[in-house]
Amino acid sequence: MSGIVFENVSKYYGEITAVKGLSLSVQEGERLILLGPSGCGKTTTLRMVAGLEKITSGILKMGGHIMNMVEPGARNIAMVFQNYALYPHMTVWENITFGLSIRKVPNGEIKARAEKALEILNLSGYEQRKPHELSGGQKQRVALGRSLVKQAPYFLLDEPLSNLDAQLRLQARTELVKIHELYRPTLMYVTHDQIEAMSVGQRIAVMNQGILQQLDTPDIIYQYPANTFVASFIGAPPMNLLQGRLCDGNLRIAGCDIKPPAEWRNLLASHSELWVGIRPEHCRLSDNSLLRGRVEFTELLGSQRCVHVRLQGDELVLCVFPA
Amino acid sequence: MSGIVFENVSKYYGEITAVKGLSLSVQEGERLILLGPSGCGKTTTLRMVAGLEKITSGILKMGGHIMNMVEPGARNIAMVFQNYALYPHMTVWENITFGLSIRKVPNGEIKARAEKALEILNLSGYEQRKPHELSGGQKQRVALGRSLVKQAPYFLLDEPLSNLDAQLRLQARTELVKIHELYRPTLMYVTHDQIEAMSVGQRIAVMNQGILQQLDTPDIIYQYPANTFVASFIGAPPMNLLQGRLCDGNLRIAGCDIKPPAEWRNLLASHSELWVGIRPEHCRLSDNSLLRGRVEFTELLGSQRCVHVRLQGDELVLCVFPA
Amino acid sequence: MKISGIRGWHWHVVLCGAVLIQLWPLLFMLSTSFKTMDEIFQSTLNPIPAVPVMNNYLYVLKNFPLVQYIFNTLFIAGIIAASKIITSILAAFAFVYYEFSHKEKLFNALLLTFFIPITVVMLPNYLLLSRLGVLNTPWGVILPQLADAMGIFLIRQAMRAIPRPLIEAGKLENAGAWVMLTRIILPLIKPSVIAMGIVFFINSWNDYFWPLLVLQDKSRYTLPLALQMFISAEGGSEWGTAMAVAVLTSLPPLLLYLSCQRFIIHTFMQSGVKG
Amino acid sequence: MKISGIRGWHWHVVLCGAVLIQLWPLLFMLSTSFKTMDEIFQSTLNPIPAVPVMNNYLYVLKNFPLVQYIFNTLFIAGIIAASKIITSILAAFAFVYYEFSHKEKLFNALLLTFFIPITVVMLPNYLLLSRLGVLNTPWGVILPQLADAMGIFLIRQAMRAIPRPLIEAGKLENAGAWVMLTRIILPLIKPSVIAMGIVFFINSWNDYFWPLLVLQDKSRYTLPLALQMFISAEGGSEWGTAMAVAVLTSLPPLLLYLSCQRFIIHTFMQSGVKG
Repeated sequence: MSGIVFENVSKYYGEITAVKGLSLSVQEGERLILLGPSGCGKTTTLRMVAGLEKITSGILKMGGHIMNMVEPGARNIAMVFQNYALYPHMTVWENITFGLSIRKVPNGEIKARAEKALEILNLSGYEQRKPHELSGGQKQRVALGRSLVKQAPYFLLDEPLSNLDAQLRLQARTELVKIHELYRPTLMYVTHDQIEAMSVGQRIAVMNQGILQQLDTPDIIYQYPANTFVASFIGAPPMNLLQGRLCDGNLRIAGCDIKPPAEWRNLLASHSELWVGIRPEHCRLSDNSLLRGRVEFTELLGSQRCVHVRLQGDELVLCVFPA
Repeated sequence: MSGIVFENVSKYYGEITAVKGLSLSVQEGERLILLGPSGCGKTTTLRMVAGLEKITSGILKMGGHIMNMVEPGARNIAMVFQNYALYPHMTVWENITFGLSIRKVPNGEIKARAEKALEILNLSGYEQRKPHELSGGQKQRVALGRSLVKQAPYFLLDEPLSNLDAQLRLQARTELVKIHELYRPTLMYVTHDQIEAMSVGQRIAVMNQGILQQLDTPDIIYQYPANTFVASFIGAPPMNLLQGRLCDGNLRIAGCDIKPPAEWRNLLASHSELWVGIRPEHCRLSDNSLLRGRVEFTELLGSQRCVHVRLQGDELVLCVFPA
Repeated sequence: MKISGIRGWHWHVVLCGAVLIQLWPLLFMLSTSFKTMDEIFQSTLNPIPAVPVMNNYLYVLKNFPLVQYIFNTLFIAGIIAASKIITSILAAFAFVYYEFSHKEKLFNALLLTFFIPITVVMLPNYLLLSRLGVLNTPWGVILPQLADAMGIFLIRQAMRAIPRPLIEAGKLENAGAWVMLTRIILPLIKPSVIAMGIVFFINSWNDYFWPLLVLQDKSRYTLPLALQMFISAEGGSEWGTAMAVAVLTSLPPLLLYLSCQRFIIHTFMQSGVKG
Repeated sequence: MKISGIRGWHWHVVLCGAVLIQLWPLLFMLSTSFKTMDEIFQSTLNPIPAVPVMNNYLYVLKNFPLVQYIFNTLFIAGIIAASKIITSILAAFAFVYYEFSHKEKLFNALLLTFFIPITVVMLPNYLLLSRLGVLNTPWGVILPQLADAMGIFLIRQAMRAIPRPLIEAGKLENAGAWVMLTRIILPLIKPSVIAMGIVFFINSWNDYFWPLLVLQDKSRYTLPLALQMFISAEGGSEWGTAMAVAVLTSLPPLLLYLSCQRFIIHTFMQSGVKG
């Protein structure tokens, strides 16, 4: 009963299109990631759910009710902002209990919920600190705590980890999933980081230029990207995209003719030119390979070595795992 | 003749130590990366080379001369700032030629150098644009161009790619290396991104809390980290660090006894407790393994699957490559 | 962020000179108030009295109802400062957080009032006050100064500088206007509000022109008026005494400013630095 | 960033009222200048003249050396505005980019001068000008106003808001102080400088108090003085004419403000918004 449904939702700022014809449904209790480059409309989408942006056209339903005109305060949403949005003049305790206190939740209840949240988040003992006395990771946890105590059925997060450094981000990612499992609110999570998306999300909605590109599990999105945008946005180093052309039943890629596998037959029947996508880790160097090229340079990136190969008219990156 | 040498250089801001006892030499024509978390002193180190920060104690030599008291303008340095520091009121052309024009380089020479730089950087045709009319990647290239035309023997870069999105950053990384190869200035490059460091750097200086932790090639730093900080900072997911204790000639890790390899004998002779570091990609799941634990959860991160295993009193992350 | 280290002392000399010129009236006032009448006429511009005398101050304290004037000034300046702060907060709140038609035009009209000459404002306001029958009372001074366009502008700027998510987080908690204003916005802009209150108070305390028009009865004079009266009554010859009154008049605002200086400067800095 | 949509119209009414009260003197001035003398006395506070008449304006243009006064005012306001801008830029440049001892103290002393009452400044400056023999000349009005603490403060704030790397990039090119100021800093703060110049000009144009003290000769009067003279000379009865002069006096600064409004407001905004 607490799913979120977008029906052909668009958002314009004057002439500028932020989100265009978005149809999407988030299941109750699911973790859905909105992933895309900056300016792709993912944050606008989240803010429309929160009621912080007016919807230009289309319908937004939450728990089966149309919410387009409902005030943010009446939507029963908990939200974590990118810069945490902690009140600098309030202590950790006041920050966490502020929402409950103005909603007139009984004092005993407030105390119980806040103490539990502080315990879960490992913040006990920090109740009287002001935000400027906290580290980045602690601020992030306070912001999480403020949302937790609300026990709202909807949980929105806008790049919640982008201000943490690499090590802390890894840790916070896992923590976040654990916390979601505790209450199982319907969770929407905005990020531009594909690793974060794959790690946290049960499903990922990839957006670009205001348009939904693909919505599926991390697995499927990585294995079967719906278009070249998704293919090159997900994965680092990105998928190699080589131009292929059908010649006498063979597929010509970078000057080499390859016999296409049987399952491509339908595809090849209707297209004579197409993009062939190959993940760097699915290539191997060998003396008698199908594609021929010259190794330009290699770079060692920790566990993998990237080899840059110049083919005829194209470049191919492949990853080798020395281990 | 254009190496950079730090001899026991320290920098204090009042009570705060930014850099402590740094001794480091950068070879002529080398690409050296300063890598570390935010606040580790890497940017301060770069700014001391530029003369933008006064050195509290120690000696800085450039090309064999002591530079401690030399004004920034007299050091013959080209620098790319983190936010590019393009002049918003000047066109691309004016930005690129500004430094040369106030140094009274002849007009013909200015024109030749600027045109060459614009060509190399693929900016021809953008001469009359103002910075606000450029994309992020173009701004970054203009900043690079401004430094290129100077043909300075020292080239400093302060997180030059941090404002680009993931795809562009990959591309800019390769471009940057190519450009360095053209002139081979002595290059110092500050970043907090370990992948960037390994990809661009010929050597990497890892810093933490103002102290140099390790200085070596990317390869050695990844394979043989000098201490636990370097071990856990480099590599994603980070190296597993497990506490080991010597028991009856065996090494006890997470409740399991392992016979140590012969080459550890010297080490084990002098230490009875130690950290054992294992890279996630060097672990394998098997039924009759040396360590025993329970798989808690797995996450698919594109080309690799991370498996989180709970051992007795420890956690182990291992990476499996499904390909 | 020094540009160059060596030539700094040039600037030092120039700036010290500039500041001294700006402060010259203050020095003159102070030194004259400690001079005998003879010395004032012999060495008017010499900043250091040969033998400092307290005569002028003693004379003033004996012959001058200082307490009465302080009370008059305090009453007027206090009410004006408090009222300007309250109206500025409410108007700024409406301008920043509510949508209504012609908002921009209304605001621009408000800014326009900065640039109306006082000579233009004088007459209509005087007429209105005379109709209301409050001439020659403190209320005549106070009434036209209950709101202040500059105050509205500056408080509005302070409110606009509050990061949006802090306001939005409040909206998600269904906080009403009153909770928003008192529990989120005002605590965040408190330093600006206090600094502005002090500035309003000092300006009202020092105000000369408008009280001069409105107040006729000497017992109702504010300090700057009393000072002026003093100078003209004695035919301009009693400078020493006049300057003693001037020192006593300037003392409260200067002390207030000096004691809150760090605070006021900090607030002004903040409001002026972007990024 | 609306807080709540429904109750907005409340604020609308309140703010419209507030703005109208602020603008009332302007309306009064305008309407009175088009009224006959009879009507002025019958319905003083009625904002709309029954039958608008041009008599007052015709009378003023015939009997009043308007061009002379405009020239006097323009001369004084122009020199003061230009000089304040130049001194503000130079002083701010020194305060921001040079290191020297007691810099903070000097700057604080400068800010102190905001709060010295004009009654205190009046007498010492008057004396000094009299010694210099420039009383009753435009230079007497101009000399004490060649620099402005507020100008220094605001230009300093604008300079401080320039991102450090832009300055540092210049230092790495070995740019000297003059190149730095003219080719990097001034282009970056140009909008602030122009807006401030306009404000200085309008304020000098409207200034009443100081020219009144210095200028005795009617042929040297500035417009606000001429206006005042007009009102008192005719015994206060010729309000219609007086208001016609007032309209003519206010016109240039108001037109200047209105034509550059977007620009001035933009600059003030910028300087006031942090983050």
